Amino acid sequence: MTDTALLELHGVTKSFGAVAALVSADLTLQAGSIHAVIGENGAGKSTLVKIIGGLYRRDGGEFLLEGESVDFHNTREAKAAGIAVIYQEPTLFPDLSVAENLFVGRQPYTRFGALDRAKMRRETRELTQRLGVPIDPDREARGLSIADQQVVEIAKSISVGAKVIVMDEPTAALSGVEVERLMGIARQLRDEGKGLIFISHRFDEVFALCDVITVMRDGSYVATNSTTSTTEDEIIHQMVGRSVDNLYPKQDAQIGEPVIEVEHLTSVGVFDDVSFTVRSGEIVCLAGLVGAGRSEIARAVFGVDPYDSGSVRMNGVSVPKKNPAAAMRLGIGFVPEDRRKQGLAMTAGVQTNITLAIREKLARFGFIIDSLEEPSARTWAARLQVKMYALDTEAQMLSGGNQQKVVLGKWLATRPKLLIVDEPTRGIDVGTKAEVHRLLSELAGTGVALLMISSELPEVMGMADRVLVVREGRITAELPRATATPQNVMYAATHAPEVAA
Amino acid sequence: GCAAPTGGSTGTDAAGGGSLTVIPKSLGNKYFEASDKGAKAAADELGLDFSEVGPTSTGSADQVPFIQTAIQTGQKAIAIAANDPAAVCNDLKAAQDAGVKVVAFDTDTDCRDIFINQATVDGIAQGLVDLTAAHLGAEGGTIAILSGGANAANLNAWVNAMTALIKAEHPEITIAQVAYGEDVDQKAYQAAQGLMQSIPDLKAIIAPDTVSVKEAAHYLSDTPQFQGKVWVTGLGLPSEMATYVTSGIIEQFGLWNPEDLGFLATYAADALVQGTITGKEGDTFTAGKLGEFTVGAGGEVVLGPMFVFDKSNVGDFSF
Amino acid sequence: MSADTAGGTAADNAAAQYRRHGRPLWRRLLLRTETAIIIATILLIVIAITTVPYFAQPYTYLTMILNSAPILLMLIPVTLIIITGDIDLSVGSVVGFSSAIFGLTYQAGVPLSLAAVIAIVGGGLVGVLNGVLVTVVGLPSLAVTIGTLALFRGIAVGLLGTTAITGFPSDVTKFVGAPLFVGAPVPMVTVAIIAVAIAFAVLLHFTPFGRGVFAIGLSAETAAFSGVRVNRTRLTLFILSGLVASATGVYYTLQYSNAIGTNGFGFELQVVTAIVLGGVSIWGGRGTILGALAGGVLIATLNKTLQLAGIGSDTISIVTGATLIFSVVVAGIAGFLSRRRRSKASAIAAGVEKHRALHV
Amino acid sequence: MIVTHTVPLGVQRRSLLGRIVRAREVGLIILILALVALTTVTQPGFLFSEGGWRELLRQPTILILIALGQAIVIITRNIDLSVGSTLCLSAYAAGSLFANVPGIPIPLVILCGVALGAFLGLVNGLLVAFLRVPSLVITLGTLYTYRGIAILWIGPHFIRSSWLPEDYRSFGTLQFLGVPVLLIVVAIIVLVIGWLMTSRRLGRDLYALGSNPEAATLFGLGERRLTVTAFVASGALAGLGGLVYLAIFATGDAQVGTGYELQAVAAAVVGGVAIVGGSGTIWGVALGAFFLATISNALPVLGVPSLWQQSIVGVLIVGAILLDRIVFITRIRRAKRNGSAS
Ligand SMILES: Nc1ncnc2c1ncn2[C@@H]1O[C@H](COP(=O)(O)OP(=O)(O)OP(=O)(O)O)[C@@H](O)[C@H]1O
Ligand SMILES: Nc1ncnc2c1ncn2[C@@H]1O[C@H](COP(=O)(O)OP(=O)(O)OP(=O)(O)O)[C@@H](O)[C@H]1O
Ligand SMILES: [Mg+2]
Ligand SMILES: [Mg+2]
Repeated sequence: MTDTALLELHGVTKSFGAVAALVSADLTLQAGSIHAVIGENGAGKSTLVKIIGGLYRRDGGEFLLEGESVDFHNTREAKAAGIAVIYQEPTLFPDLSVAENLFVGRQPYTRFGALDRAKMRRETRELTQRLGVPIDPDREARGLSIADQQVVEIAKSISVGAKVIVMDEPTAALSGVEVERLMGIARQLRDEGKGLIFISHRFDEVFALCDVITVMRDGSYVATNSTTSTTEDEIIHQMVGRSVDNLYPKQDAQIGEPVIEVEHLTSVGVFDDVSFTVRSGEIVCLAGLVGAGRSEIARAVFGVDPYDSGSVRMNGVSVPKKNPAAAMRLGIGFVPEDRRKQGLAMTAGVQTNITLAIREKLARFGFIIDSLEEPSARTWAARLQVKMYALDTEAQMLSGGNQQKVVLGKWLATRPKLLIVDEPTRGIDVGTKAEVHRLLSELAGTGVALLMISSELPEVMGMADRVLVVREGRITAELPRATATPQNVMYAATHAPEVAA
Repeated sequence: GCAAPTGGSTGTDAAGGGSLTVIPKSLGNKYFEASDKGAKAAADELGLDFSEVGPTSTGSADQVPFIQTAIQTGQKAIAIAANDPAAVCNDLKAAQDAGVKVVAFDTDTDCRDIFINQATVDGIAQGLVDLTAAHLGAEGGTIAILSGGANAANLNAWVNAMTALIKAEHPEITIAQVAYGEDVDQKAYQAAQGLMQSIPDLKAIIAPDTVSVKEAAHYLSDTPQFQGKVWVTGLGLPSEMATYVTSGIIEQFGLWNPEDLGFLATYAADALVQGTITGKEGDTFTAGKLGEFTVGAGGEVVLGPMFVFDKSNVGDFSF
Repeated sequence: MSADTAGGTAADNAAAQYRRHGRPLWRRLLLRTETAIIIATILLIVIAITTVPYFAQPYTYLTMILNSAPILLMLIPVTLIIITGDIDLSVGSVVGFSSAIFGLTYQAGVPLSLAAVIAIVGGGLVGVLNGVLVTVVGLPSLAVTIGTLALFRGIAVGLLGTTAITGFPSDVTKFVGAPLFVGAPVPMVTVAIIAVAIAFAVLLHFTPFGRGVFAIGLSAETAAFSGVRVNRTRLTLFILSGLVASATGVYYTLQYSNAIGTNGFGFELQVVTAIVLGGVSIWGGRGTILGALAGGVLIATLNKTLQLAGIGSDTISIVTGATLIFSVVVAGIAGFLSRRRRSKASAIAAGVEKHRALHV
Repeated sequence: MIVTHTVPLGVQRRSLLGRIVRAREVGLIILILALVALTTVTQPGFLFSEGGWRELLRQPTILILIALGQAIVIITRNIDLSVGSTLCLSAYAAGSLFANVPGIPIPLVILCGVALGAFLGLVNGLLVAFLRVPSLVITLGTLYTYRGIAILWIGPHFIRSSWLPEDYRSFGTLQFLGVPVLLIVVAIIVLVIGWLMTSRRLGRDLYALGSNPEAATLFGLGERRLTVTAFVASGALAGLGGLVYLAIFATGDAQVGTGYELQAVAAAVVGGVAIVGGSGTIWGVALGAFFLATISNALPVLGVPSLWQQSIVGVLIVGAILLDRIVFITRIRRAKRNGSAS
């Protein structure tokens, strides 16, 4: 296979009822290369991936695999043809062991006709070791960190001997270290002559990892550039059709009185003696590695998780434990990290989602009807420029970025005094990202206190007035904007407290 | 179960006469299938428009819709064996108000013109207790009663009568326990097992219910260790009991002819419709081959004494 | 993808561009199970009136409602429970349980009304037990209520034993079964059914609480993150269900002037049948009180029609089952076709939703 | 249940689940032994009499069979409420085969009974798999339909022990080395199915499907094939249950098996099958069924008044799942105290 590309797509189209997800998608993947596909939310990247993976069937266009035209009816056929797709949410079977997950559907048998668990165990251990991430093969998949789940998925695709490995936003839920690890694996696979398709909204990753970048916009192919011969700005321009001048439009706000005061918050085995305050107009970032327990802290403050000791006060009023409703009444808003499971009712309409958190506010004399909800749904959807067909479009039909916008709208609608945002830009394209950032700092400008959790250092640097570094459930450092350099943050996130302090 | 495999209802359009709806406790119950057979035979003799409908379950109110239907379809008479005399009362009253004659059979209810009793409560109690006492002889012993549904009015009446009778006339016999088989084979079987195992010196079981007596016999035949130790009798269907009687597991059991019961009920209904009787004491009417009957106290007509089956005759019956 | 908002069009005119609904009104109204069931019921009645002798009489409707009143009452709160993704199979036994308490207390000389109150409170306590086991302890409601189904039926049977308590004041029992007014085609209890139905319909469809109920069924976790008191709501619903079921028990006892332990036996499945027939998703998150009631009425009408047509109860149960399957099969086929258009993603979504299929 | 696990809880479960599952089977065995011991102490005949011993061992076989089928279905995140009606139909089918085809070989009849059950299961499976209709609704519908068909078909007739060939009837009481042959047969079936579920691809796929249907679809695991398989298995086992019923009771009418569906679900749940699918062992289910059956077997022997027996069954069902849950929670608590979060 010298000049025939490993995988070729030409003028592929796909539409869902009224929605044209792909108008004309092109992609040419060479063996032994890592190919980035980027584009705005809703540009059609995932749809393309799903067509390659055999989950959707294209409406039109060409699909060549090693020069042969193919047309997969289901994921099985695609797998058989040597295509492995790693979706953003890993699709493991939580009740099965890691080893079984690796071999599901093709488990080896002993000569007595029983599953050869020993063999599975052995190969699993080898594979995960080879990927540099040893995982106990007998451990249930349930509870594996997203990162580890992805490693399992990758191991799976290797062990089936896939030629093409597609990763749809694999890094979205990962922290720096884990991203590095993943990239290492990716390069290793490339050097073994496999073709990788890599989708991400993070330019640093794309430029660090990929050889070729294909840009899509509104379901159409825009351009393919070699990483070496292009620039970030050029790509962004291709993506959004304009230049995004400032990704972190931080406007300095009037920092006022403490809005929330958290003291000695402790939840045994999760986080320990956490104290901090956030002032009105201030943006405080919780930085740290995935798994550091930042979300858990946030969840405890908001009241979805319990905690064992400590106190939380909003404007001097103490916030009751384990009672989000009360927290909301006191002016706390919370954009959770997992928009699919915690932020949205995926099968409900956008309006239902936006007005869920303010249903009590909207009610008149304790009663609520559709016409009371519609206006605010409209306003907030529009203010965040959600791309959707109608107010009752199911959330699951929206692209990732638009889903996140709906969640933000839902919480902005509550007009919070303190807004906690957990990974607000996870899986969101540059354009939208800039919007979200502008939105958040505007919010701060209006005197709202912001507590932001992010695993993206640039974001932390760009947005925070103060950075709190969390490591293994403890706050190990507090760095004002001035001294919060990536080095300091990473150092504090990875070293024991006394050193950092 | 249901009336006939062909469907829940059978309608025969015979000329003249009135129309009669028979409502058994539940469809598919062997005992009532037999009585309905008799009823149908009588209806054909009398040229009544006959229909048999009923619930598939024995819930207290399950028969109500069929009474309502009978009223609406302008039936002349209803013959009913109530699962729950109280529950059907209101609707039976409504039927009477609507001019429908109500004949209760097998189980009495307050809201009827006449009650066709298979045998007097005392008659049945006497019969079963006599069988048992005769077997136990002078030294008597411990016995148990295995009834059917805990709420079956007629069963409870018989159980009470037997208890009273034994207290009064048979000091040598003591009733250790009254258990209930709930008309379910498995429950009755396990109940029988429970009685035989948990009552050390159990001499006899009286099962005044067709399912219970069958399963008691069944457990006995499965379990030689109790054969000859525990003596089982009760009210059973010859067709079901035959195997146990022929194999000697069971010596005697009682019943009446359910076909005759239905037959008599139908003639009584017709007599009521014709106005030959009103249901007051002393009225008399003839029920075809069964001869003449007189309405007794409380508008009760008694089919006759309990009939006792044994090796000699158990084979001769179709029900 | 209606609003092309690239470049940040002014928010308000973007807002103006959103359609309120994705599908035209007629499709939203006609292509839903509730409508289908209501139409089916009406059609059935029309056919029955024209073809089934004796059907077109007030007495038909009177008795029809009388016979189905207990189910119609009980299914109302259970509908809410199913919408949250839980299920309550204990309602039938609660009827027996409250019937027993009602009868025994009355027999013990307690005044009728007080006896009723005691019985209803008793049912409420069953609801508390179910609710606590499901929310506080975190057991699956299907398992819990199968257990309490056996338990409280057992207690009812045990309490009453062979006795059937019948001596209820005849004026009351008469009143309970009487038509609304002389010659009216509907009995007194209709008022109660409508009242309860309206109360719960308002609660479910027009209050923040109701919005929470749906949210829990759609995604319990999201609901919790949105300030819905998930467990409190579920507990409340189980208690309400217990209360209504026991009230039904009291009514049932009076209607047939008879308190026995087997009252209400097997009602639970009839209730669930009516509800799902009425288009309430057993997966939670979707459904209406109106639909559930329509389901109940359809079954009642079916029974009445077949009985008047002289068809036996064996055939009736076949028809009931077939109707239930047919209703979902039709919905299933509709979904199958629309999935064809809406692609597999929503099929997977359906799969996702299936996750909750048995989180009951 | 829809109680959501936050991450740390999830993390706990993983590390503990194995132990808990094992603990459950042990717990059930203890419960059963305790119950038998208690009953035997009060009534030695319960165990130490040829009749008692036999009933103790053979009465549970029916429930074990249908509970196994139920478990397989629940593991795929479905439910089958039609087993009772299915059992009834196949029992009567077998009975009338014996009656109407004199001298028909017993194995053939057994085959027919099982085949009928499998067919009824197939109907459920196809409806559920291809229309994506919730199994609870479909099987609720078939619960009524199959029962109605049974009543319509069987009508006034009933299986008379005289219909059955002597060999078949005696099979019910036949013993091998003092153990009822029925139990031996069922035990073998349990072992086979247990092996299929733990050590064969098919079994693991069934667990996988119930564990994460969405992933199963993405993976192309053959969701439909598996769903249908599960329901066919459930139907076939219910059919077999009918044949065992016939062997034990040598009788039966249109009401046979009424209410078995909930017993089967209860047995599966008590046996440790998570109603949300994906987990639970066949051994646990068999023990759960044995436990429930032994309760209703022992209570009459204990001399518990008939009328109070059902409430005790209820208490024990609730108690069993409650106990299991409490063990689970306390273990988590302890683990959390020890800070073994991750
Ligand atoms: N199953 C579906 N039904 C209807 N519309 C869909 C479906 N899947 C995707 N779409 C629409 O197709 C378009 C492309 O979606 P897609 O998920 O491919 O975007 P994306 O590039 O992956 O976005 P993101 O970067 O946020 O993941 C979006 O407008 C989305 O709303
Ligand atoms: N120990 C763990 N076991 C299983 N999953 C984990 C673990 N730690 C983290 N995760 C996964 O990673 C996600 C983030 O971890 P967590 O919320 O505990 O820390 P965090 O600092 O808030 O991470 P994030 O940066 O994602 O907010 C969790 O939502 C969970 O899905
Ligand atoms: Mg995407
Ligand atoms: Mg987090």
